Amino acid sequence: MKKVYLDHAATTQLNKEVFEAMNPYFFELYGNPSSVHSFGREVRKGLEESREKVAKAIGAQPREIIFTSGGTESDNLAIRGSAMAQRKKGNHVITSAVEHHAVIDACHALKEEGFEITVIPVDEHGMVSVKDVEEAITDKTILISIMLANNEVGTIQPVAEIGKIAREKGITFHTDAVQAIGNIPVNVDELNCDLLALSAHKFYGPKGVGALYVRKGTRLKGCSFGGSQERKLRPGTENVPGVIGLGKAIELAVKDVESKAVKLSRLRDRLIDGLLKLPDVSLNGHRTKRLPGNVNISVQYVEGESLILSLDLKGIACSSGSACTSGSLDPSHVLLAMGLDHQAAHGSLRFTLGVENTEAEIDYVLETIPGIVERLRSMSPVYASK
Amino acid sequence: MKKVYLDHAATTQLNKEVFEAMNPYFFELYGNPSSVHSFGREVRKGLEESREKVAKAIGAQPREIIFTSGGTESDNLAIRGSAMAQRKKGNHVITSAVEHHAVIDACHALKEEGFEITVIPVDEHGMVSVKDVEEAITDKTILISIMLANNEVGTIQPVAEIGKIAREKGITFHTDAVQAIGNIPVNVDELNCDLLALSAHKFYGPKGVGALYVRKGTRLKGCSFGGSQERKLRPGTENVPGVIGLGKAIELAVKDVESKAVKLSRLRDRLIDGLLKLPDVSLNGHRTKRLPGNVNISVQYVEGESLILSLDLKGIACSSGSACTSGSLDPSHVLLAMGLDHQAAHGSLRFTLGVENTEAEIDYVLETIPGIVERLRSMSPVYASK
Amino acid sequence: MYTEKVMEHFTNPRNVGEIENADGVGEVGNMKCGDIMRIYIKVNDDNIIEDVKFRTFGCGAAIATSSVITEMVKGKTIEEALDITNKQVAEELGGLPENKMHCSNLAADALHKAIDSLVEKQKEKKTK
Amino acid sequence: MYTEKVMEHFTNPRNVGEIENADGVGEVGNMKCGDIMRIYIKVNDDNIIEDVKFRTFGCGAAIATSSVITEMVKGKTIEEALDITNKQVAEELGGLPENKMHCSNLAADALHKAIDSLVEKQKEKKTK
Ligand SMILES: Cc1ncc(COP(=O)(O)O)c(C=O)c1O
Ligand SMILES: Cc1ncc(COP(=O)(O)O)c(C=O)c1O
Repeated sequence: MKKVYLDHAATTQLNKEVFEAMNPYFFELYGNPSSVHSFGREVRKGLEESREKVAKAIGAQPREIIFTSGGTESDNLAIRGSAMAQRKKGNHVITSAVEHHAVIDACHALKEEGFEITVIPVDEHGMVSVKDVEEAITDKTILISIMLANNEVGTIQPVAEIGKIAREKGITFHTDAVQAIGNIPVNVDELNCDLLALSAHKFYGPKGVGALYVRKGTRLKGCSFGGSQERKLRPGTENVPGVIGLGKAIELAVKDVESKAVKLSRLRDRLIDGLLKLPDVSLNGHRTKRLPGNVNISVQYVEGESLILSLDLKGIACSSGSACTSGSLDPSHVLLAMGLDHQAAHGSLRFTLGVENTEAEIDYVLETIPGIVERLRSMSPVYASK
Repeated sequence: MKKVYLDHAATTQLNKEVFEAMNPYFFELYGNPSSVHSFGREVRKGLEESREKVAKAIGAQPREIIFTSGGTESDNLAIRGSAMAQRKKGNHVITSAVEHHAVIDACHALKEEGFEITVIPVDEHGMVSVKDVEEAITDKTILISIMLANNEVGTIQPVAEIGKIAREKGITFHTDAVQAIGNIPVNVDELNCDLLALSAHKFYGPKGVGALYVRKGTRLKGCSFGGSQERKLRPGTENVPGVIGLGKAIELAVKDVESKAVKLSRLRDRLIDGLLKLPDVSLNGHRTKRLPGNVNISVQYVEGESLILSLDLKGIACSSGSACTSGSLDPSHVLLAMGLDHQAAHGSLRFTLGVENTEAEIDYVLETIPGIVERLRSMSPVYASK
Repeated sequence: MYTEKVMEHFTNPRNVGEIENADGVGEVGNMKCGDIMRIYIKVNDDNIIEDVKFRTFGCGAAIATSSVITEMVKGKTIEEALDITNKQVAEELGGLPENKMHCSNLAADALHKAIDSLVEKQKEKKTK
Repeated sequence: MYTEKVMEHFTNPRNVGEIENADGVGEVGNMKCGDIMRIYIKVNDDNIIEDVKFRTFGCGAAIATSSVITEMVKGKTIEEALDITNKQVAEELGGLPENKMHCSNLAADALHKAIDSLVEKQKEKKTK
């Protein structure tokens, strides 16, 4: 059966070139980078070269890069680490209603330690208002965390402007760029951010490795304890092949990012235009300020998981914000924050495109989906009683 | 040049069979295990099979295994997670003076949250006394953490007895088995432990992945925040190839563990006997209750890093507890806790053997080391003024 | 995730639709949790279920449980049908994922509601 | 980790040993931190360093810095020698790892101490 992978926001296939870069670090270069002997020193060299690659890709200095086990850990370390380092200065944290759980749950966990969290709402396109953030700032605010691009609806936030305000007020600013790297240009200076999270498997790198950018001078307390790796901010024997893969993957990801974005946007718009021709289907997220590869629609009267399963039976891989796929009892907090009702949230479908997708694949989706929607609607009590 | 790797406690080479098991999960099986579609489901299946393998290897149930990014995270989660889950019950934690920093630093970090830590001393062989642990227990004690086998001197602790006492008193018992797996038999029921940490790269598995065993009913609070992976105790997209590698590696590691231990002990004793023939060289750790592959000596009048570098120039890879290699300003806390003076601690050398090492390699070390020791001693002001 | 039998019922659900002038109709679930199941039954004079149909808004498990229960109850008396539990429905499908046991496995509840409405109607008729 | 030059000096250290009846001896470090360096100097009548030797207990950096400083000072006046800093020693070796800059890079201090002891002795002689 034809297989069409349209779930690149969930994860991506490892790039062969990335794998080739990792390969020597499984067997020949297997030493522990902390070891003094040559086995260790050679590996340390590779690790530091990878750090340089990551730094270069986002306009940072190598010393500002901390390797982690992925986006979640990077976000957690950014939020908890910077809050704990500054607790004497203040106890107020600002974030948005559409953050990934790695951010929002980390913020809420701070409440137990006496922090106060302001959650900035979004408009119907999932967009945070700069003014709202500015007005939420108090003299106790120590941290603002607003994501660069949303993982569900692809909305790109006004991060540079928010960062500018944070900078002026001397507030640490974190942005979750997990979905942005490789899809749009990312530069820590242009974004005015102090902390930035990224995760390799979202841009054709390996799973289980990520990084946190920590601007020189940013106060951060480590959240884990052990050896002296990563300047004690992230102890533990390094995931060496993973780190090497991250370096190679980000190097490739930022290369020609603009032209890749043009290609992806074209495919995306083809898919969006086709889908919107279906009755009772609407687009979620911003029409233009969205990731080049993100398509998110709501299909009225049917539930997302059954849509996914049906598409899967036709070889098409995508995702949904329905409760049945969100890992919790509620549908996507992002869609609800945008004002969608429960039916629209449960009936959401997300297609996220990658560079290897073709027009033919998009057309296959557009041919396949109408029959599926019709069949499920014919079974739906909500549709029947319309 | 001949290369002899004798630093298996630092890390090991990936086993080819382990790599073969991981390989499909880089390219073909690249889905996110949380995804509903077939790309995700196939990967989920592999992940759960790996969980079964890890469980089986240590006599546990699959549901009792939490995948982590390595030994450090497993130890951190065990200690912080169990302390935080039980803080209403008590605030006293018992550990030993020879734990890995991932344990000891995690314990000390709890002090900030109002916990009290008792650090049990060790005898000259690095051994904890069961009686000392028992006597340290108060009605506020909620957690005891004693490692199974020491990473520096290889001393094997009386964990089963300590676990029995903890069980009787209803105290959670954690053991760091990072150095034990694959070297000695490990069974969670025989050890009477509630929590047990392990790390794949110590037994020919990949770096950057580990597991925490959590006995059914053990109270544990997650220390990171995000998605619903690993029953929310360890959120974040799973390091899938890593987890698959862990499963395969532990399966192989526990196979014939006794006969491998016999082989290693024989090599170990050959090395120990040869080294002790050198003047002013002494063995650190217990003579018999030690890991089959561990050799740790102190070479008087010379410093460890210069020994390592000199051996490295002859192709021999080993490690030391000297300050210059410990990542801190002090020499090994383990050696100091055993009562060694600073000179003996700085002059320590650790050789840790693996199954691929041969008698010829051991003999090469024994031929090589006397000249090196002599040369460095001839440069030493301490030796000269002897 | 799902057993083959779940997928088979999801792909080829039995007895989809409504029964006009059904003897009993039961609906459970709500849009908030994302599962709504409606079951229609028709019984003969011996209170044996002669026909049963369903409409479901929900995930694969919700659709499969709705489908399989219609197979399970056809030809059964309403007493026998009332004995069917959600757990049995899940077992009939070869099991369901843990997180689906609660919200998406309510077909037996919907069936019981349908039978309740039937009994209610029959009572009304009698008292008339 | 270490530059080639560090490794070269570590492997072939220059001027290892002691000078009997040295004009100055300086020792820095202690066993606690794991580095002890002792430097011996011999000067001629113009206070030019004619001979210099060292003994060091310590890591690669400690041995290399000791060795390289003996090369650097031979033939220099004690005034010139006093101008040499630990930083210059590190630079002469093409740099040292950050964590070695403090404990293991004390050869200049040892040298200065040796010169101090020489000056002390010379003063004593004069006052005699
Ligand atoms: C926006 C965003 N932040 C954080 C994460 C967490 O990354 P990871 O799953 O690599 O831990 C993800 C991906 O799941 C994401 O999309
Ligand atoms: C006893 C012990 N515990 C914990 C660890 C930490 O494991 P990892 O480096 O995989 O995080 C190690 C290894 O460094 C160890 O030897």
